[in-house]
Amino acid sequence: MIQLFGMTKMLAGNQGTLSLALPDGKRVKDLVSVIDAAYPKIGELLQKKKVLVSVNQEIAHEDLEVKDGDEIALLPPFAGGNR
Amino acid sequence: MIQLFGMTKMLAGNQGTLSLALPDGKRVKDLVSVIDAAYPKIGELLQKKKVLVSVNQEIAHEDLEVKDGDEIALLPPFAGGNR
Amino acid sequence: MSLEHSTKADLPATDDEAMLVRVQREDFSIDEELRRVRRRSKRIGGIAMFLGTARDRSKGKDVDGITFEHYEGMAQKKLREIRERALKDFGVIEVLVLHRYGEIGIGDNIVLIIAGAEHRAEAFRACQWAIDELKQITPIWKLEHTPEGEVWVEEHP
Amino acid sequence: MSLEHSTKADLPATDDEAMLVRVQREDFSIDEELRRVRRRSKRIGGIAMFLGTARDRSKGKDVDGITFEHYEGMAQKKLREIRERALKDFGVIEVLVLHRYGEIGIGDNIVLIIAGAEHRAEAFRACQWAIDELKQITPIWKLEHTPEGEVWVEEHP
Repeated sequence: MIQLFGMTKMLAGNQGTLSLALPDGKRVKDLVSVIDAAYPKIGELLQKKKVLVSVNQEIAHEDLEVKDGDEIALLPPFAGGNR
Repeated sequence: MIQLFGMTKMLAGNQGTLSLALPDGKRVKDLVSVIDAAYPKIGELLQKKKVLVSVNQEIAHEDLEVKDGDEIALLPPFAGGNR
Repeated sequence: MSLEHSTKADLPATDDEAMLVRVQREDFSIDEELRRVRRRSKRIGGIAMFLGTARDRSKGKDVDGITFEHYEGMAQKKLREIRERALKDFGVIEVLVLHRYGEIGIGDNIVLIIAGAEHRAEAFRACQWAIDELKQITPIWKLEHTPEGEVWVEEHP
Repeated sequence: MSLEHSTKADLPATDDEAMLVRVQREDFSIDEELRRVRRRSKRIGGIAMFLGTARDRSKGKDVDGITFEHYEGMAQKKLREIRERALKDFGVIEVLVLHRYGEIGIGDNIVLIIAGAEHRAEAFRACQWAIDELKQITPIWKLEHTPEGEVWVEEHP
């Protein structure tokens, strides 16, 4: 289950979470591909690094391996940020 | 009448004001000489510019002419100052 | 008991410690939050504070109100990190970091940073660093309500 | 009536204006003083504050209490000048400057600066400048009560 915030909720059709199946041993970049296929608008923002992926409450590198039970979220630009 | 504050009050024997006669047309430096004669400890601080003279609530140059009715005070170093 | 900052590491972790970093819906009183910081040490002589409030205009548009959304857990974690780094890196005695979420009316409080130190220079440095850092790293999002509709804002200055 | 800062010069000089610069014996509430600043404009988004309090040590000596003496008239004049220059030079919307005199207990409030601006950078700059300037130019003197006696202090950091 992937938590959504801010604009990504709207782009996912106003849902607060995404349920996407990801085989074991996959990485953040594989997750991005799966999201891209299902929600291309979110996928585009992920590719551009406008939306970041967090794993266990830390912003994750695309090569990080995602494990079962990890807490995953999509983070659009923060209110105060300038990235 | 000259208003005293802080340490200058103690140096004048715990009085809050000095009454010194100063002829008309005199300057701040003449006032300093008169004080120096009567209260040498204050005079020394005035010479060293540790204590400043204010005239009408502004710090005064030694050449400023003092007029009848001017509000005069001796200002020891301020609580927050670093002069 | 003396609560000097030099012995702060030995203090029991009380409710107080959790109260020094919060994300909450409710409004807050600055006097009350100041008390939490000041009671930590009588060595505090300079306290710098930043209070962020909701402006009625943003980038030339009227704003009627704001909704803040946060990532529960991660937001608190980042604010705790900010407090700890401010304490460690800036020589301050105590730091409080507080952010509201939910509906915020124009003029209302949004965010509060309090940094208490012996002297003002450290307090200002820590406070300014903390609010800058908060705006960089804290997963909080802002939906502005304008006469033309609602907009997720990517940054607020 | 809109109290935008762009029209502030047109505001009638109310009691409020005098309340924004004060030298007083009584303690103050930061929440109450903040209200005076905030009510001037809904354009305020960042408020920087400095609160100076009485430390229990000064230059390695214990301090039991402090007495502040001020030059009535000139002290207020200098604080008014500080407020006006901060408003003019730093692009802030409102500034409050408040200093206590008389007996101050350890931990108690001494001085408060509040600077409200659209954005935080200006607010911090104005606030920090104002407290630095206050300590340079305001005729206020500080008598520290220590176990060894009373000392007029030439500077407090």
